[in-house]
Order: sequence, then structure tokens, then C-alpha cells
Amino acid sequence: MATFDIDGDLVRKLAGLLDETGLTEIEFAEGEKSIRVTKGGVAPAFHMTGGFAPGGAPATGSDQTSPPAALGVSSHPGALTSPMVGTAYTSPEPGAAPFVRVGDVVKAGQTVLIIEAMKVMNPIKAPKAGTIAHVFVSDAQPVEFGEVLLTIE
Amino acid sequence: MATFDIDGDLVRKLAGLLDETGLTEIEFAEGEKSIRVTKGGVAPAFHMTGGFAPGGAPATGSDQTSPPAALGVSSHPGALTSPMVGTAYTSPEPGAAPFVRVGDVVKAGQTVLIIEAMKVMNPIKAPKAGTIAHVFVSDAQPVEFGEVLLTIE
Amino acid sequence: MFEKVLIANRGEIALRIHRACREMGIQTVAVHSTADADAMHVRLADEAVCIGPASARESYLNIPAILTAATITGADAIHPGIGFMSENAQFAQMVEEHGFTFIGPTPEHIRIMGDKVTAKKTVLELGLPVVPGSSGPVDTLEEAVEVAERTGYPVLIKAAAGGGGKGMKVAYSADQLREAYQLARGEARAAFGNDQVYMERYLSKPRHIEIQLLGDMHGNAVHFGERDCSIQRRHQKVIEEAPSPALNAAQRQFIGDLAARTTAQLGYRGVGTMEFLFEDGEFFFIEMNTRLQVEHTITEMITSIDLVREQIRVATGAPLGYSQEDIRFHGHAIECRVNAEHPETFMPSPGKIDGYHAPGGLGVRVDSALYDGYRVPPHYDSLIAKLVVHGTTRNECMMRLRRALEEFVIGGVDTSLPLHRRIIAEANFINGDYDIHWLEQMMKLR
Amino acid sequence: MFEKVLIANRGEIALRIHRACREMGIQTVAVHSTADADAMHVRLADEAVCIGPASARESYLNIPAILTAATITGADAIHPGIGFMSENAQFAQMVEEHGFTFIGPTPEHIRIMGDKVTAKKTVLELGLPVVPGSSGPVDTLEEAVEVAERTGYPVLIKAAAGGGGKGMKVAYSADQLREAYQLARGEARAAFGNDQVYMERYLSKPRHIEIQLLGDMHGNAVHFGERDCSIQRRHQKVIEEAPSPALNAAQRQFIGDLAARTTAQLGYRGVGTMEFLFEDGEFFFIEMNTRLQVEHTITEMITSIDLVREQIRVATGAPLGYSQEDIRFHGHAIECRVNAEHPETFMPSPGKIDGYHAPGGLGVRVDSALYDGYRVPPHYDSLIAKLVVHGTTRNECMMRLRRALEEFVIGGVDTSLPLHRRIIAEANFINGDYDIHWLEQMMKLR
Repeated sequence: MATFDIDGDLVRKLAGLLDETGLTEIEFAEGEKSIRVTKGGVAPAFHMTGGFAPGGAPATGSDQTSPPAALGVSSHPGALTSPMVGTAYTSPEPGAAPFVRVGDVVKAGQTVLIIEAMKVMNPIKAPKAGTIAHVFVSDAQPVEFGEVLLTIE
Repeated sequence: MATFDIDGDLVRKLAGLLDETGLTEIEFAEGEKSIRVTKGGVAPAFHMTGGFAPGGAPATGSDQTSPPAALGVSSHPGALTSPMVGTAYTSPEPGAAPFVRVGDVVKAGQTVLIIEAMKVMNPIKAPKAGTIAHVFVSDAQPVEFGEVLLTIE
Repeated sequence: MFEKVLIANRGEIALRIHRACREMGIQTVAVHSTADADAMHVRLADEAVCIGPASARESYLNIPAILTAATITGADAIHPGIGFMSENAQFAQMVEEHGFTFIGPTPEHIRIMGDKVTAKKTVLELGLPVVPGSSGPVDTLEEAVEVAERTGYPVLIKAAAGGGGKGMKVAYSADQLREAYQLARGEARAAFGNDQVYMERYLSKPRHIEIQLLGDMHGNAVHFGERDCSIQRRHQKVIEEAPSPALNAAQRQFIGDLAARTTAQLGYRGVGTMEFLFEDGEFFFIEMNTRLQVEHTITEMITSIDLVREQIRVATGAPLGYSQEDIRFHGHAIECRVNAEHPETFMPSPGKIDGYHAPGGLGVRVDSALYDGYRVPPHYDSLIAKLVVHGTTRNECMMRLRRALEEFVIGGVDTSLPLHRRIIAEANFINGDYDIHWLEQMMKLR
Repeated sequence: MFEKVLIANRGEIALRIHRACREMGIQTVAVHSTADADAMHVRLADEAVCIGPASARESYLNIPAILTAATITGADAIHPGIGFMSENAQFAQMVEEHGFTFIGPTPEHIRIMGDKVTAKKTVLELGLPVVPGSSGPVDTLEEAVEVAERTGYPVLIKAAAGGGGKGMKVAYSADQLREAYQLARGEARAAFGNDQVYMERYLSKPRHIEIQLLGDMHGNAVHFGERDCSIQRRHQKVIEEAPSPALNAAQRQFIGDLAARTTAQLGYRGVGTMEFLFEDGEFFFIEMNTRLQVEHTITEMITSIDLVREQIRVATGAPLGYSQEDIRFHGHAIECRVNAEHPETFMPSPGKIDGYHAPGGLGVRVDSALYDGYRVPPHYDSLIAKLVVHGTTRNECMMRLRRALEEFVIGGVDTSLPLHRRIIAEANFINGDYDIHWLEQMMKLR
């Protein structure tokens, strides 16, 4: 009551969590106590977002791909992003079983997809062991550089 | 209760934590007390203020007038603004004593200046009784519509 | 040459005039209302003087304030711009009486052209065609037949006391004349208690064609070709183009030469525009605007001539210095008038501009006093930008206009940009196949 | 005609190409690095593909990535823009091998002109003048005298192994030749351990004059007049103008016709530019750029011809469709290259644009991919805007440029706008009296 004890360590911990998670605000309350920390804040002003109205350009021209969804997970720690522009193949050859399915357990270095560029088939390998949590590309789908292909958890 | 005790050290501590952690806001509440500190906050958007660099246009082309100073007092309750564009005269004729000087006590309706427009001399009258606190125009000075001529307190 | 010009106007046209002055090495004085203290031309001008409150009557239409501002700033000349004082003969006269040059025609020419009846009579005497009709009321059917044979069919019979379409009837042939005449009189009597009627040739789908003119003080006059301003809504021009897709070379030369010759005969000085209705190969004079027009820009694009500069030059007394043959036309130009208004309801939309990005690149010109963060005041005209596009052919021009309209961003207020995007996609517009009723008809069809 | 063109470039030139395509009804594919995801041409293009990280080597110079992007988007043709892959013969060849059209010349022409020695030899054989000089090392004073008599004075003697001005001497007359020759050899020996020297005519204050050319696949070629690009700093063009204030009509026609004829003889297709040094009435070929140039804009302004459109048209195999006589020149144009750099130290200044307002009005064109809030990435060229101004005369053009520079606002980064404002106020610039060393000398004088 008399004192107003600020727990510096707690603030530091929350700041660390903000950094780690990419959040911009954490609010915490327990009984009579509450704490809120924010970072960054201010929403960017207009700056043409969504301007240049007609003919606006979504990615890759493919209807199959879902870049908005994929975009959100690009910071996911288990996200595997495309190292090149090309066409993704989910199985070694047409009609064959896919390299991986959601729920599969993979080893580090295991081929999970193929990306064709310049008529060359480039095997894409799992960077770490884990379980396939999500596959964002379908067979024969064009992918951009940096696009999230799948996540391993 | 009666007093509102601001704990300067606490604020300093929180400010230090903001710096240290890179946060922009900390809010903390305990019981009846709460404190919130923020830093940085909203940067104003540019909006061209001060743009259009060269040849920028100050008022009236007169060197004598001081519109920035006058501008600041335009909201002064005793400010008398010019009802027209024209040339202000502080005395009835060249060489004569001025209508009013700073410190003079004036009655409502008393002529304090003349503004010439279209060769017509328009007497400018005090809108209320009071003491002349400041005269912003000098004799034969061009004035804009809305420019503060003097203040009466 | 003038040393200092006072610009007695606001908005994009004030900026337009400032630019011309600046490029001629002339200093500028911006006069403005309190509502326009942050306007772009006020910021750019060499000097600025606040002349009154937001109300135009007390500022931009306030003759004593404008003249006083010219006096205290030591201006040599006053440019009235478009609207406001630009066609006020009394203002022009007072400007000159106070020892300033009025950048425009003589008060007499403003007065003559300001009165529709006098204007028509004047140009008719000089050989310009006007819509033919009765010289007064037509009181008998026999007289009506005579008039119709003289003017040609179709003819319009309209109530002398009329308005709003009441007591107006069209006869397409002699067969229809009796019935139309009697119906018109009957309707006129019922509607206005007065069955007097006039008659004139009926133009069912005319185009609005106007000729840009320039005369000097030495009896010379030239034309800069025509503009087609038929895309209108409630008599307000929306899109203009030059040259007109409806005229052939012979018609173009005929009306241009005739208008220029008439201008010289009038002894007219400065820029001016003669407006005509055009139907079935015939031109009919409507009126002459004794000032710069909003759409002067498209003429500039196809001639490369700065009309405001020329206007200022002849106001100094300089002779034209070139003849009709020296004026060359190249390519095609279209202007879209962008208003701060809803593109469908046309509700005015003043307010703060939140995001402004003008299109650029080859052949694209934007005349606008907007900037990001500017507040469009509610007190004045809603015109906020003119998008003017040039191409070597009409097709190139239209394609360029399309892409420029795609790039134009004006945030924070409603604008007519969507209307323009819609109009230029219409087959009739693309084919150049429209008259002065087309836009309103198109909008009703939705 | 192509249905879809992939633009293998970034910045204002990618936007320029997008605009031309859009105006031709061609769909566009923007390829971009991760650093350019928010670029204006990416936002405006019909499709956009991220092809690599910020590093140009891994994105804009990444041939497999560009070709793959063309494949997955189904593009018909690839426009290489300026810089990056635009003069890479191997890229041009691979583009065609993969079944796309390369919007540019044949790989062979790129290769020939990419090698300075081969280029000079080739055009010399076709009758173009090059800087005269010795065909190899000059080993004796007698030989030096012979060469000097053939090339004319002044002559430059320069070390074969040279560089940085060491071993370079100028002789203005036969009297000075012996001493200059011996000094040059001595310096060359001391500096490089090799006293072999070459000789060529010394140009002390040449102008950089270049001719804009266009050839089709049917053996036709035309020129679009010259550009004067002598305002340079460290061999970077800063301001260009067309026509050159230094050429008379006869010189203009001579070099234009010669360059066009040579282009036709080469069988060259697409746009290209032959660059010359010009001194005392003589032209000397330096090199040919087998691509669009940054400053193509000023040629467009004085001819009203869209050079990117023409470039795309001839790439489809279309014939020119006009001859030299059909190309008309009107007025004068100047371009200022606005860089994101400090106007005095020339330190690059990438960062976030905070306030952007381009000048408008008659005769003003801005080619820029900037917008308010855009972040100029640190990875690429610092060119952020081209201010291009046209006037009916050089004087009108300069006055207009001055007022446009006054209106141009780019906040948040340092720009070269202040440098441009300074250059155009210099008497030498106003008089058109400058050579390729002028700007550097002017800046040293401060």
C-alpha cells in the first residue's frame, strides 16, 4: 500500500517475451495487481496501403496458393520457406504418394518437397526433425522465393 | 488521500526500464494505485507542413509587421483584429499624436486606429473598455484581414 | 512585362496562374480567405494577403478588398482566373481605373458577351450562325409554318413564359406542326396562364464544341482549335477532349477560321472561348466566355502553347508574334475534372485529404492544389484536380488515361474518380459517339 | 502483340515499363526481391513474383529465378529495363532459348557493343568517326610525329599500362611533342615499370552527345535526335537536355543521319543509343548502349513518341511504320536525375519517405516509384525520381524547370534536389556553355 513496488525483473521478462513472440502488448492482472507493457504501438499511417486501386497485384497469379495464410506463419519457428521461385511438387512423380503428409514424423535432411526451376528438380529437405504440422502448397503449384511451404513442429 | 503524491523516483525507475527494454509503455496497478508511463508515442505525419520550400510566402510583404507574434495572440480575449485588408494608421494625420499608446485606458467605441482601403479612411473602434496592452501595428503599415492590431485588457 | 501580378482566385486555377507567372519571372501575390490560409498557391506565392472570411462574397468577390490588396502589395496587374470576378465588367473597369492592368478583355467586351441576347445579336451581325428561330412570339399557325420553313425541321415550340419543359413541343415535319403548335399553346396557357410561344430549330442530340481564341491589342486574333465538351451532367462539363472525334478536317477549319475572324472583327483582346452546339454538320453559336476556361489545358497539350502565358503577354500590350499557320496541332488530349463529391450521388465531400498520389509518366499532367493533409474547405467549388492526358492518337490517349486513373490516389474525401473510370470504359465514349445528353442518359440506365 | 510481359527490373524504370505495357493492353509481371515487396511497380503490376533476397546477385541478376518466374506466370516476353540484365548477352540468349521474346537487340549485337574494342572497330568500318590515334604502341619519336600529324593536335600520349593520370601527357603542337613523349615514357617506366605508350587526339573539353536510335527486324532504322548529357559527375549523368544547345542544324542532321544509317547497316533491332564526344564541330564515337537509357524521357518529350512502346512493338516483329521524315521535333526538354543522396557529399541516403509531393502542371513530367511512406532500400541504385520538363523554347523549359524544382517535395531522405536547383542557376548552364568536366570543376570552386 504505502510502497508501490515495481518488479523490474518482471518487466524485463515481459519485454523479453514481447521480443520473442513478436507481440506488441502484454497485459497481466492478478488479484489487485496488474501490469501492462507495450512495444512499437502506433499503427502506421495511411501510406498508400491498399492504394493504386485497380489491377492490384496478388502473388504468383496462382489460384491454388494461399499467400495471406502462409504470410502469417512466415515467422513460425518451424516454417520451411522456399529457397527459390519455381514449381513445387509434393510427390516424386505424378500419381505417386506424397513425400510427406500432415502428421508425418520427419528426420532432419529428409526430402519433403521438390521445387522445379529451369527444368531442374531441387529436393527440399527438412531442416530439422519433427512432425509435419501443415503443408501450404499443393502439387504443381508455383511458389515465390520466401513463401512458406510447410511447418514442422 | 488529500494529497496526490507523485513518486518521482518511481517514474525515473520506470523511465529507465523503458529505455533498457525498448518498450514504449508500462502500466502498473496495485490496489487503488496505478501508474502508466509511455515513451515516443505517435510521430506526427508529415503533411507538407513547411514544404514547398523556396519562395515561401509570409504575409503582406511588409518588413515592419510581425505576423508570427500577432498570430499567437489572435485568440487573446482582448485582441482586436482587422476587419479588412488595408493600410493601418495609428494617428489621425501624419505627425499627429497617436490615437492610443500602450497603457492608455480606452472606452468602448473609442477610435484606436484608422484603416485605409480604397482611399476610404475607416475608423477602428475599441470593442470594449480597458487598457491598451499591446499595439502590433506601426503607422502606415499594410494589414491583412483578421490580423491582430492591438490588445485591450 | 509585369513585375508583380495579383491572383484574384483560389484552388487549382490560382496555382495554374502562379506557375505561369513564376515561369515568366513575375512575382505573385495570392489573396485568400481565412479558409484558404493553408492553400498551396498561398504557400507558393511570393506574397499572400488574407482579404476576408471564408464566405466568397466577403473575400473572393470583395472588390474593395482585392483592390486594396493590390495597392498595398504594389501589384502591376490582376489576374481574375475563372469564376468569381473573371466575367464581372464592373470589376474589370475598377481594376483599370485604379491603375492596374486587368488580365482579360475590355469591360465592354465582357459586358457585350455577358448578355446572351446582345452577344447573339453581335456575333450574328458578324456572320456567326446561331440557332435559327422566330424573332419574337409566333401568334398564328400560318406564322408558325413560315418560321418552320425558314428554320428547317425539326422545330421546337416553347412557351415565352416557360421553363421546366412545360409548353415545349417538337415537330419533326410540317404534318406534325399544327398539333404540336396547338398543344404547346394549350400547355403554356394551362401552366403559365400565358399562351405566347416562340419557335426555334430543335437540336435533339447536339455536341458542345468550343473554339479557343486569343486576340492581342493590335487587331490580331488566332484560334487554337476546338474542344469537345459534350460529356456533361446538369450543364457541368465532366470530361473534355481535343480535337473533337465528331469533326472532320473541313468542319474544323471552317469553324476555327470563322471564330478567329469574328474575334479579330470584335477587336477582342486576351483569351476567350466561343461555344457552339454542333449537330448534323452545322454549328450554332451559344455564347462567348470572355476568360480562361477550366479545360484550356487540353488545348495546351495539343499545341504545346501555354495559354496563361499568352494571356499575360497580350495583357502587357505585346503583339501575338505568330499567325494562324504557326499554330501546329499534335496528338489528342483528354481532361477529367475530379471533384470532391460522391461519384454516384454527387454529394459534395469536403474534408481532410488523407493520402494523395498523383499519376506521373509520359503524357500525364495533373493540375491540382491538393496535398496530403490539405483540408478541402466546404465553402467553394468542388473541383479539386484536373487529370489531363496526351497521346499521339486518340486511342493512345484513352489507354494512357485509363492507366493514369488507375494510379491516381486521393484519400479522405469522396471523389469523382470512380465516375471517370466508369465513363472511359463505356463503348460510346471509346467510339467518340456521344452528345450533351449522353452522360445523363447513361447514368439513368443503371 | 504480347499478352503478358515480365519486367525484369525495379524502381522507376520498372514502373515506366509497366505503364507502357498497361497502355498497350499488355498484362505485366513484376519480379522483385524481398526488399522490394512494397515497391510501386509491384503493387501496380497484374502479377508479382518474389524471386530472391535483397541482394541483386540473388534476385535481379539471378537468371534461373527470372526465367522460372516467366515460366510459372506464362509470360510471352521479358523486358530487361536498364542496368541489371539489360546488356547481358547470355541472358538475352537464354531468354530466347527458353521460348520467350527478349525485348531488346539480338545477343550478337549486345556482345559486339559490349566489347569496347570490337564496337569501335565495327562502327569504324561502317564509317563512324572514332577518336583518332595510333593503332598500337608508339615506340619512337619519329613514329609519334607521324601519328600526331595524322590525328592532329593536341595529342595525348598515355601509358599502355596506365591509369590514374600517370604517364599521360598532352602536346598542343609539334614543338611540345618531343618533350611530352619523353616525359610520358619516363613516367610510365617509373610508375608501371613499362614505358610503352599509345597516342590519340586529345579532347580537352568535349561534350557528351548521344543519338537515340530505333531499328526494326526489317532493316529499317530511324533516329530521334540527340541528347546532351555533358552535366556529369564521376561519369554519372546528372542533367540531360534535348536538343543540345551546342549543335547547329547541320551538325544535328549530319550525326543523326549517320548514326541511323549505321544502325540500319548493323541490322540492329530495338532501341539503342550511340554516344559521342563532340568538340570543335567534330564527333567521335565512344560506345553504343544496346538498351533503353534513363534519359530516354527527354527524347519522348520533344517527339511525343513513347519509346518503350516502340521498343515493345518492334520486339513483336512489327515494322517501324514511319520514316525519318515523319519524326518531328518540337520544343526543348531537360531531365534532372534525383538521387537519394546528400547534395554535397553524395553520401547515399536510403530510408523512409516522409512527405512526397511531385510538381505538376503544363510541361512537367515526373517518373518516380516513390510514394509517401515508401522505404528506399539501401541495396540498389540511388535514383529515385526523374523530373522531366518540356518547353517550347530552351528558356521556357529552364524557367519551368526552376518552378518545378521549387514545388518538388521529398521528405525523409537527403536528395540531390538542392544540387539541381543550384546547377540551373549557374550562368554557364543557363547559357548552355558546359562540357563533361564543367560540373566537377564548378563543385570544386566552392
